[in-house]
Amino acid sequence: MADDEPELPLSVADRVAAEALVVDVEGFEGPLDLLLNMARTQKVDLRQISVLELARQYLSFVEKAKALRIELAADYLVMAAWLAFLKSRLLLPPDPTEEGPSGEDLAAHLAFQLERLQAMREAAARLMARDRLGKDFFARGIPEGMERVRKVVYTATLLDLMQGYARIRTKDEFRPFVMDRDKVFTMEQALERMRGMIGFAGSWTDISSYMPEGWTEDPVMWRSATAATFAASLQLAKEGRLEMRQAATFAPIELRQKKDAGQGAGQTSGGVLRVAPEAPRREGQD
Amino acid sequence: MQEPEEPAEQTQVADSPGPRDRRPMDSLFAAPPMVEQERMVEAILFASAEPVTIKELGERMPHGCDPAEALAHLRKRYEGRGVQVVRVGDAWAFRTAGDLGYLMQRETVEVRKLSRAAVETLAIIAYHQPVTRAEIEEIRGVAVSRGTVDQLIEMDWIRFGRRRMTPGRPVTFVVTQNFLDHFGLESARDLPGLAELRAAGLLDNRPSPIGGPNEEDDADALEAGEGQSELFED
Amino acid sequence: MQEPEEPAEQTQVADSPGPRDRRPMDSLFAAPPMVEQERMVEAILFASAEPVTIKELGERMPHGCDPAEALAHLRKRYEGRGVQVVRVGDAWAFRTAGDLGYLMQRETVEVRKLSRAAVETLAIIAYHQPVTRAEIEEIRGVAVSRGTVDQLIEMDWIRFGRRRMTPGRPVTFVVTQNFLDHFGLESARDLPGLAELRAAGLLDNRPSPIGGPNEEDDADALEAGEGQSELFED
Repeated sequence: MADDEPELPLSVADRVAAEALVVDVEGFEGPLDLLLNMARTQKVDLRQISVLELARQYLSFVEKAKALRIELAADYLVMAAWLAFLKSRLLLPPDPTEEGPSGEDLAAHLAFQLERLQAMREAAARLMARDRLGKDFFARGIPEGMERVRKVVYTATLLDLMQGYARIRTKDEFRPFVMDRDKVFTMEQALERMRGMIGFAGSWTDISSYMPEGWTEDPVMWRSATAATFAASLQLAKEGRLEMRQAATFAPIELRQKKDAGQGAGQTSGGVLRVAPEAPRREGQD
Repeated sequence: MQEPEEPAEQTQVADSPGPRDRRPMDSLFAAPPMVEQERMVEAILFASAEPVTIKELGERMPHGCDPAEALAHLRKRYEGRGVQVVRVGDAWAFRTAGDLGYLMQRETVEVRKLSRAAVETLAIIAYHQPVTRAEIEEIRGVAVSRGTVDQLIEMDWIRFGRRRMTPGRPVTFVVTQNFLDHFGLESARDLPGLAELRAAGLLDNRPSPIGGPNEEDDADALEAGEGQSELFED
Repeated sequence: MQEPEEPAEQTQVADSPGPRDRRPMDSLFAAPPMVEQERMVEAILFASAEPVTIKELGERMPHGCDPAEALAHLRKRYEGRGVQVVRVGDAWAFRTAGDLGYLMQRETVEVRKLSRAAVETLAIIAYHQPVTRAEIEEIRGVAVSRGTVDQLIEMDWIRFGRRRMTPGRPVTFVVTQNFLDHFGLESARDLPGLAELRAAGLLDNRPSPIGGPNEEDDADALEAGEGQSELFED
């Protein structure tokens, strides 16, 4: 195969190498790897290799691969095209009108790339040949791991302390804040109470007599019960169950059962509410 | 960090001569000097994943070595050092010196609020000291758990005071200087009374239904004044 | 059945003093004598299979200690011994002396055999760091497979470095402390032959004169000139 290269007589070794390359194209990691391998066949310092020679070698390799119908990856062909270009640059006398780097510059860079790749391979080999942890030297076999100690620090402020003390000494009054409901007499409660009582109120009675027992001493409770009772009275009057009257502003409010009460909703308009025109609600507000 | 590298696959590294090849001494030659043997024992004990017996040392060291003697030298060398050669069963290993164990612990400190029971107990002791457990329980209205008292003692906020000269000679509790420091108090007498707390807006201002807790408190304070003086005697 | 978050009372352990309590020196007092500090560093380094930084030493030793000085003493003490204090990046560790590796066959960790691509990629990262994937590819003249990088990352021999401030902000790779530890290197500066390679200009990322086979890397290559020199700045 190598003998159809008249202008470039190859030694036997070169031919063997070239053949090996063709057969073993899969064994190379890309064109640069292949070029480096070819460069080594020149048996000179990579800095002195003939890039022209290298380009020829590579191009003939690609030719042979084609002849053998070996599929070459695209980058092998890109490299071939680039090397063909480089070769022409190196062979032709430099054209002073042409822009861009000279053939020598390009060649020098390729030589640099090859040298650098070679250097990295040697560095890798040296690295892997070093004494290595777990093989040549060793770490502690029974590492004493860091023990995690969880330490809980308790803290309290003077305020905590004082409030704690106050809590004990005022146990009965100290409690979480909630809306105080125990001194509130609701309208529902008042309604319930009055519904039960109104049936017995045949004649006018003061509204205060409907106040729940025990709610008249404490002023807070008294206010709440009064308001609820008054509101409940209004509701019952609206329902037509009772009648209300007030003689004058601030005069006592009186209630009595509506005579025909109890006849249901149809009677709603029959409720009579007689009050003094001015500010009747004062009573309930307070 | 070696673990992740060790996975199955085909393994053994091929890029250097087998370890045996570097063995400096052959069994045909004299045993290495004792200093060298000591180095060997040192390295083996260090790297081994478990304690190593004299017998195993012997098997691993070049022929003619005296692992027992080398070990004895090594033990001596590590005397008083940060790590020690210790015996584990009939084997030997390096261990951190006992007094440096605390270096091997990483503390995570978690700050928690003192429990309500502890705060209340502490408060009672502070306001009523010296006070017995029975008295604390009477004031709190619930039993005081042993854990609470232990915790406060451990925190160095309370300590035992004198025994009460009453039947059973019960032990009393008082607060410590550390307690005063922590709460920024000159003395336990400086603890504010309830009236002051209230005046400072630190307490709910609701009037108490039954009696005045304030007066009660004052009475305590009076009585406590004399008790607390004990704190400063000892 | 109580909730585990039950009040402090029960959880508090009262029966053993906290580890700190055993610490012989308090920060209020002078630092322990240097001999003692040396013991501490010895114990900490011995205990850890991983290298420990000066900072970590300082954090674990009592206040006022000088871990760097203690370490220097310790290093000296172990010179020529079966185990050595070695530097790994900015951390320190005990490792068995290299010449005794043959005794440790039993401990040998089998390292996954790396492919040639992985070994070369690793070397390129080590010698050219921080280096982008494009630069690695330019040097090797072939694409770097994802698997290769993944494998090296998984072994914790390489990691991502800073992004390069060039168009596309490519990520860079650097070697790890674990890499240094594995190969017994004090720092990436101690890589074998680094100085010669630099002197020969082989670590320069020489830009390709236009039209090279790897034109797409030019942008990176130009700026990458700093290469390993960055290593010496920080």
